[in-house]
Amino acid sequence: MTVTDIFIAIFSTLGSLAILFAAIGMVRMPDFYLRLSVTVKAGTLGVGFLLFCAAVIFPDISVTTKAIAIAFFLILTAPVAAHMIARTAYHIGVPMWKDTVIDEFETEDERGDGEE
Amino acid sequence: MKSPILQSASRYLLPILLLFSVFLLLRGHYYPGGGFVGGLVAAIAFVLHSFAFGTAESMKMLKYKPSAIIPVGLIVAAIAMFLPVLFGLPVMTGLWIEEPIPVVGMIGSALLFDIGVYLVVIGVVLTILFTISLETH
Amino acid sequence: MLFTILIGLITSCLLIPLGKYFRSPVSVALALLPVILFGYFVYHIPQVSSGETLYESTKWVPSLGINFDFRLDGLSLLFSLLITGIGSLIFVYASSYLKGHPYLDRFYGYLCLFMSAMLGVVLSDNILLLFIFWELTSISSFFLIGFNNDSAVSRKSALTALSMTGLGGFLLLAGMVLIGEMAGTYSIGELINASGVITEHPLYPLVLGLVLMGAFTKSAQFPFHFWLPGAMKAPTPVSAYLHSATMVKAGIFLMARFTPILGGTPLWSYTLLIVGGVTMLYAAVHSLFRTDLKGVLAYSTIAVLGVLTFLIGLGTEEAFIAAGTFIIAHALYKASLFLVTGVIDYQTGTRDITRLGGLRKVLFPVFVAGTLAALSSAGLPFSFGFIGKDLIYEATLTAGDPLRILLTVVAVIANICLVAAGFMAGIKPFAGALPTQFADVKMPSALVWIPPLILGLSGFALGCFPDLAGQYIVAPTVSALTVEPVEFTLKIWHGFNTVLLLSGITIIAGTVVYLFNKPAVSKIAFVERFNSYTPHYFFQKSWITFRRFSVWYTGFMHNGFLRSYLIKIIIFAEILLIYELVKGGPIYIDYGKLIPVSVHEGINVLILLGAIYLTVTTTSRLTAVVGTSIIGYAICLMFVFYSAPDLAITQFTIDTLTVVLFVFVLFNLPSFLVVAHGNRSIVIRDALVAGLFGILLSLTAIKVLQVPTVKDISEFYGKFAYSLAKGKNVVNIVLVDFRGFDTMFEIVVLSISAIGVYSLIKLRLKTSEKD
Amino acid sequence: MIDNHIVATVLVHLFTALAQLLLPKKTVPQMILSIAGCLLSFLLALALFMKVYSGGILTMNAANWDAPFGIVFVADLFSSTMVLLTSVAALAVSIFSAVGVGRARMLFGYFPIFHFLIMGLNGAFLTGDIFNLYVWFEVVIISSFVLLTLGGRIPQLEGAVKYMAMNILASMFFLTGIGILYGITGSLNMADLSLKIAQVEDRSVVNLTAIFFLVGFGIKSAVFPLYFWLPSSYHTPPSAVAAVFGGLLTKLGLYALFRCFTLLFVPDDFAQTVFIIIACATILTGAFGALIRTNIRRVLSYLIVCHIGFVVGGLGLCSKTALLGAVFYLIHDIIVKTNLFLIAGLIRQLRGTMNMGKLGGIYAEYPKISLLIAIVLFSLVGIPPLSGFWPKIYLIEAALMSKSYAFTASVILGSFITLFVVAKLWSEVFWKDAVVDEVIVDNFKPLKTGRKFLMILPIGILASTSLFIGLNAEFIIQVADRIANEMIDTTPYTSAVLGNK
Amino acid sequence: MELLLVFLIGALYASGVYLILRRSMVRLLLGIILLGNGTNILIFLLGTITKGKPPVMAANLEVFEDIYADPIPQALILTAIVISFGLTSFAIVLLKRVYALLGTDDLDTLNTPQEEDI
Amino acid sequence: MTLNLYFDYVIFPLLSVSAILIFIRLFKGPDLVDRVISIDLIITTGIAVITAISIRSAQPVFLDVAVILALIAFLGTIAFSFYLDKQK
Amino acid sequence: MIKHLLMNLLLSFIWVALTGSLYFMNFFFGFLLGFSVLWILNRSEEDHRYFTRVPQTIMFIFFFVYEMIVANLQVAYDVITPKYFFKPGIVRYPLQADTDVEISILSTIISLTPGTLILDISEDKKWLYIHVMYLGDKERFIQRIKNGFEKRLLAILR
Ligand code: NA
Ligand code: NA
Repeated sequence: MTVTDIFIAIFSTLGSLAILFAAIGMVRMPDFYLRLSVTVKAGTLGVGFLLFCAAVIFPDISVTTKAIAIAFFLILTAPVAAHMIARTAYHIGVPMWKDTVIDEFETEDERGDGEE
Repeated sequence: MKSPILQSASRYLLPILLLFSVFLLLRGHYYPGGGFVGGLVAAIAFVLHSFAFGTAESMKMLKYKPSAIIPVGLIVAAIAMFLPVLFGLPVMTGLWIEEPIPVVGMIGSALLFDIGVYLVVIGVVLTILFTISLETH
Repeated sequence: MLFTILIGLITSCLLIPLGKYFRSPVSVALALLPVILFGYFVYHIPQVSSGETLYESTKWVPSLGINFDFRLDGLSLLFSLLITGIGSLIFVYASSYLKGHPYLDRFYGYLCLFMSAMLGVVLSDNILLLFIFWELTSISSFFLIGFNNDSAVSRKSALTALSMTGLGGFLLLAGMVLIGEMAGTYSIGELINASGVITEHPLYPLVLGLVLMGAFTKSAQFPFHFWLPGAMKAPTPVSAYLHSATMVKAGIFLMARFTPILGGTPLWSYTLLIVGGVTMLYAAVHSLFRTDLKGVLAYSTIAVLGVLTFLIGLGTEEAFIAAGTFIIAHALYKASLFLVTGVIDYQTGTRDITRLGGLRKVLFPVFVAGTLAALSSAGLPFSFGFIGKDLIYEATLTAGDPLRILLTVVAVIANICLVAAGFMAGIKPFAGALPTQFADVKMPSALVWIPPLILGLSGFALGCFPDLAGQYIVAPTVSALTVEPVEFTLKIWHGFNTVLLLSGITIIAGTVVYLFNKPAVSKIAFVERFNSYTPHYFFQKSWITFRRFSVWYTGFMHNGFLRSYLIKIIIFAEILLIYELVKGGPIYIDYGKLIPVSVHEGINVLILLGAIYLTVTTTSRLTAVVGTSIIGYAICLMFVFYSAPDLAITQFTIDTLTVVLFVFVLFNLPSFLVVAHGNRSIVIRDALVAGLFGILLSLTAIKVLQVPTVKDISEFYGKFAYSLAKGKNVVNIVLVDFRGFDTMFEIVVLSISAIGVYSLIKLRLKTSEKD
Repeated sequence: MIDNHIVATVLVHLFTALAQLLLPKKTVPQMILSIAGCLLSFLLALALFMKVYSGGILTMNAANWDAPFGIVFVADLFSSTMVLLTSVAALAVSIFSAVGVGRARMLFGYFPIFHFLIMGLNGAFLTGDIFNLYVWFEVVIISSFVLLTLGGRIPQLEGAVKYMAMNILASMFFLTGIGILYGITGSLNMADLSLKIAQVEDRSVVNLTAIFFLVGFGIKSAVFPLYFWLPSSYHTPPSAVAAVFGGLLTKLGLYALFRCFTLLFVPDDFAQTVFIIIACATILTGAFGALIRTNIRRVLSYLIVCHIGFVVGGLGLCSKTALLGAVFYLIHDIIVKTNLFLIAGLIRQLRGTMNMGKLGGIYAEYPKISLLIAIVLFSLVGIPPLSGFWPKIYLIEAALMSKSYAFTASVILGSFITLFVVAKLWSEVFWKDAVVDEVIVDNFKPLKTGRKFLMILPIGILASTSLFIGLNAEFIIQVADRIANEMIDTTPYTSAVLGNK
Repeated sequence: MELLLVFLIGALYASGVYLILRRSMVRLLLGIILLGNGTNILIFLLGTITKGKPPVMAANLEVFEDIYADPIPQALILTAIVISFGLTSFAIVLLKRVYALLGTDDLDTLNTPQEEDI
Repeated sequence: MTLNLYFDYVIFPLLSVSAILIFIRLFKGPDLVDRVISIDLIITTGIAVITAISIRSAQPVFLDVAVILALIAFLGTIAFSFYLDKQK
Repeated sequence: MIKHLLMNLLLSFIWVALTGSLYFMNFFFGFLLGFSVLWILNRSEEDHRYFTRVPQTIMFIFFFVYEMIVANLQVAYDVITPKYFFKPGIVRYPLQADTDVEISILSTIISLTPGTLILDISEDKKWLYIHVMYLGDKERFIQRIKNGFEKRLLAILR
């Protein structure tokens, strides 16, 4: 194994682990919002690591730009999606974990100037 | 369900997706992509826009009815198909300009055909989705 | 000869545009057509009677051996003369009888068509050509019987007649095709030579059955006779023409035509004898129980048809002579009786025998015609009927059969009834006192009473000079049947012998029966008690049962439930697949050729299976959509595993769009698939059927995997993708170049579906908008 | 040989449809374009037919790739005959549509879709590539979905759901068959497949493949027990549409069935038995259904099913005579069935209903139209010498020759029921007096003479075609005979496509 | 791997068939989609599968040097996917219209009695 | 140990296990939104797998697939949230 | 500022052309080289924004990655240990950013950082509703965002 290989092995492992954590979080987290919170980031991070490996292993600028593009697109879209689904979940009343400490959104809603 | 975050996201995603779709279209002959996928991605760009701003808004932005794109695309593709007949060749035969052109590569009737496909796919997807969406919402 | 047929066809076609000029009494001019034809055939009598057969041929469909091949031998001539001769009188009669009828032109059109068809039947020298005209007679008679189409009974009779003769026709066709198959020809001349081949063929009974079915249905033999009385709903000229002289005789003609081909075997003889005998007895007795003049005539006609069948079945020369003579005699007197009946009906407004009487006082010429016909029908000396009857008895007596006594007795009984029936129809309405309501009955136009009078008179003319008919017409007819020249003379007087005795008995007994058998409504009631034992009833019942079965079957198969259709289709496919898989023997798998499984591929399949399970079992629409979308994404991943990036991209984008589509559509539907829970046993059944289908598909796939694959085409693509098609993504090259045509029309498919979606959603027809 | 003429009919319809798509709001130009396109395509089809009839099989390698590498179009006598018949039917329907289809439907793409449908049919008949055939099938299916639902009435949609489900299932079977076929031969070109399939050692795999084609095309041809979609849907669309469907759609299935089972798979004894059983059951099913229905179009739908049995039986008997008869029947049936559905439309125009119980009095009011219709009706029955008669001789002959008495009996019974049903239809619809307590909605009388003419003309065209077929049977027999020869000896086909490789 | 895919194909076909035999029109649609997927994978499998060798030439090559996956099944499936998208979208909209008109997606109710025929 | 083997025995199994775990969530729900975010994460994992395959098979072409996935995967999520929002 | 960016890119391309190798690292090196050259050349100009913002951006990215890794580790730890440590809540966060671009970038960043997730934004775009995993003290959380991401971001964008 060359140095690059070891480098790649490490980063790909990190990436995979990040995704594994996201997956575990997905299963283990007690409510929807917490699951969402975990997954978006860890998933993106994991993919980011793997993309970094790809960029390193292929000596080609097109691959590198592609890897950047993927990461960029993920960073661009994932939070938007998360925001949309979270908002909807909240609107349709997906319950929060019993230990939730504060919900300022709800009070906002009650004030009546929430959306719609 | 207007979300400012989605709206501003779609504002920069729309050009990116469109650009990307053209990219897919042009390089289809060499790499994965082509008219279909390109068209689908372009359509998705507008679908996203309609999610963010409402379909009526997207229609306004398009100016033309998406269904009007369909015959245009079909005609482009049909011309690409029919062109060789004028040269005494069987329909659909690939015609090529001798010299490759930078970025795109070889230019030929295949590309024209792919452009037709691209337009048709955009037209079709948008017609279907926008029609349903306008009727329902 | 072709022109004799064409001229009628052309006339009937011309009557469509020119009909309006023939709705007036001018229509009598159309009688010129049969008159000319009659003249044509008369002109040929000497030639034919000298033993010559005239042939004519025009190419039409040589591949099938069907050409306009015509022959004019004795048999054809006999029938041609009847068709055109009686036809002439009918044409004249009808122009007056149906005077002022708004559709007189149509009537003549059908009549011309019918006459041509009949001529075609009798002149054809090719059995398939004969069949063509045979069917045309059925169709044209359908229009004639149903001519009074505003009457429901009329329509029903026409339908029944067409059904019976039509069914017989199709069977006849099969029989003829089979004959052609056996003998290698459809030409009658050649078939007569090949007669032995056919009669000795193992399928001869089948052929015989098929052909005779055709003949029996057409000539109203028991048990298919019932359509004929019904067909009396037609205008009287039609009854006179079709049901006495021509169409029903087509069946007789057919049997005669086929005598030299199929005849001469015991099977042939016994079948005809039995059917003919039963028919004549059954119908003759039946005729006595009718009160409707036309009913009486119809049944007596059936009886006569039975007699003719019977005679042809006898198969002796004497029988043929009798048949030939009797055909002429019957045609003359029966047509006359029908026409007389028509006049009575027309002038008095009734055909009920119980109410009719004394009409000789007001309708004298008609009375003469009727009486002449009745006497001929009774077989009084100096009538042609007398000759006919004598010949019948002679034929039965000389049959040489052990059954000849029985046959003779049968003939006598039948004839007795026929005498009575003839009197009932021809004399009864004119005899006795004139009921007051008929006192002011007017004499009809001469055009109406002259034709029956001519017919009646010619019956007696021929009765006085029988050999005129015998030598010139009957003899050639008989030789057409026996295929050798025959010599005989028809004489009025044979001396005192058994035949004369039988004739005397017949006439006396018939007169007695006539005098004592008072037609009455009570008798009809009596007969009706046996209705449920009649063939007609049997056929009706069978038809009703058949219809019921059709209703049940159609409802069972096509019950309106999509899933029931789908499961039938699937089970059908499964049966075939199981058969082939079982027949194909055990399935081997070459494990060495398989690609090893990687973890991620295995897990991917596992997820796919899980997603399938989720999709199938969930009760929430949305979850089902989630499931399918996961399936799509997993498949996309699979495409990446197995080197198909283009597919992966397409699958993914399309899958995403499908989700969007579903989401757009589904949200105003209730979210739960409540209707999904059906009967548990149905669910199990469906699951078994579906599971079996999956297993069969898997087994098929395994079998196919064992077949070594050829890759020369894809290698060609790889080799020339860049050099010739100037690209490096071979899939895309295939799509836009090698197989660009697929793509071109695939986008057409997409476009159509978009237009469809658009119109489906936008187009709302108002109820007022018609197609 | 480069011969773009082969696809000319396809292209004409394509460009006609495209031109119409560019004029979405202009119905009159669409109409004119449609009739002109159909006329042109008819002339081209006629020319193609003549060319093939006199000069033998023609091929065209699309995109200039030699077979089997590209998609090849083949005009043999069978395909060019089918194209010609399609063109005749299309021309008639196109003219009829001008009056028979409402403006609302025209505004929503009736004409372009109609032309796409015809284009699809022509393409399907002409292609020599099995996957390309699939694409054409899909063009036809999707067009027929759209035409079926155009207008969106409830019965239409109900029919469409069933139609759609079963036709998609059929496509699934077909596509599965193609997949397997590619798996065992690595080819898609039908001529090439014909040679390669013959070389496959494991015959049971070939037979399995054949089953998928049998079921797939069987559904499309509406044979027993796969026919359900047809009587579920054909009574729902506008008559012009029903005419195309009735005349042509199932025939495409039959065409494909014949192509596949003569060129690719030669039926073994089992397959022949299956075909015969299917044929008999189909005839009976259709006959039973037609007997008990009272709506004209439902009756006609079942009659379609019934008569498909005749044709399939010809395939099952698989002798030359049988194939000849089947092909002749196919030729006859396309013209007559198209016409009958047009007639149903005309009747509806005359009376506002297609229910036999409510109809009546047409003969009294429109005697000449009625007689014209009578010709068509009796052609259907096969009253000699009209067109339906001739093929029956061959079919019965072939059935008797191969001792297939069940099929003979079915043909006779089927013909008889057809006769009965048609006679009853005539008596109920034309003879019977108009039903007293029914309000007659005669939409025909108020039409302008020109429009009346446009409605009658196509029926007349098709009726005269029927008459031509019947009276000039010798010519049709010659054609059918050569087609049957093509089916039995496929060497000319394969060598025309592959060049003598 | 092939056997696993064979199993998967069986499962897809079986579940597709099971779903089209249900009363719900949504399930009918899902069944059709599953059958379509099953067919696609079948074509893919029977056209032989190859790992990691897409039929795309590297930028510096003009012919393939290595083995590559068969492009034909891929092209066929691609066409099939797109076509079934067209059909599916039409079918979905049909479902929508039926639901709008009849208020149900129960296929068993799609039986307008014959008497209502025109 | 080569990089390929490392990928086969470590990276792919890790990602596969993740996919299974996410799928369990997808199966369990309980709400539709849980399923939706499971899909989202499965796609993200898919992108990771594609990247890994691209590295493992030395075929950068597969990254093109990943680009598309990254760019449009979120549309499904948005569609679902749109649906739920409208349905309410 | 755009002028400088373009110039810088041009210089990188020239470098790549000169060295003849379109390798990413090479391009990056060229970019750095070009940046320093430009910086040196333009020290006297008034508009220094470009030259301050590039390092700022880079610093910001590093800060973001750092935050992300730390938070990820925290969450990861929480995920794999049996007991839950988090105290989730939804916080109403007053926005300083006011343009669309600012808000989107900020919310993207907040969402991408583990432990926080944008739920919604108020109609008037003055408030963000943030779902927080570890909500010790609400005010402290708000301050952390305000002085952390938002401040740095606005510094770059404005
Ligand atoms: Na924990
Ligand atoms: Na965050």
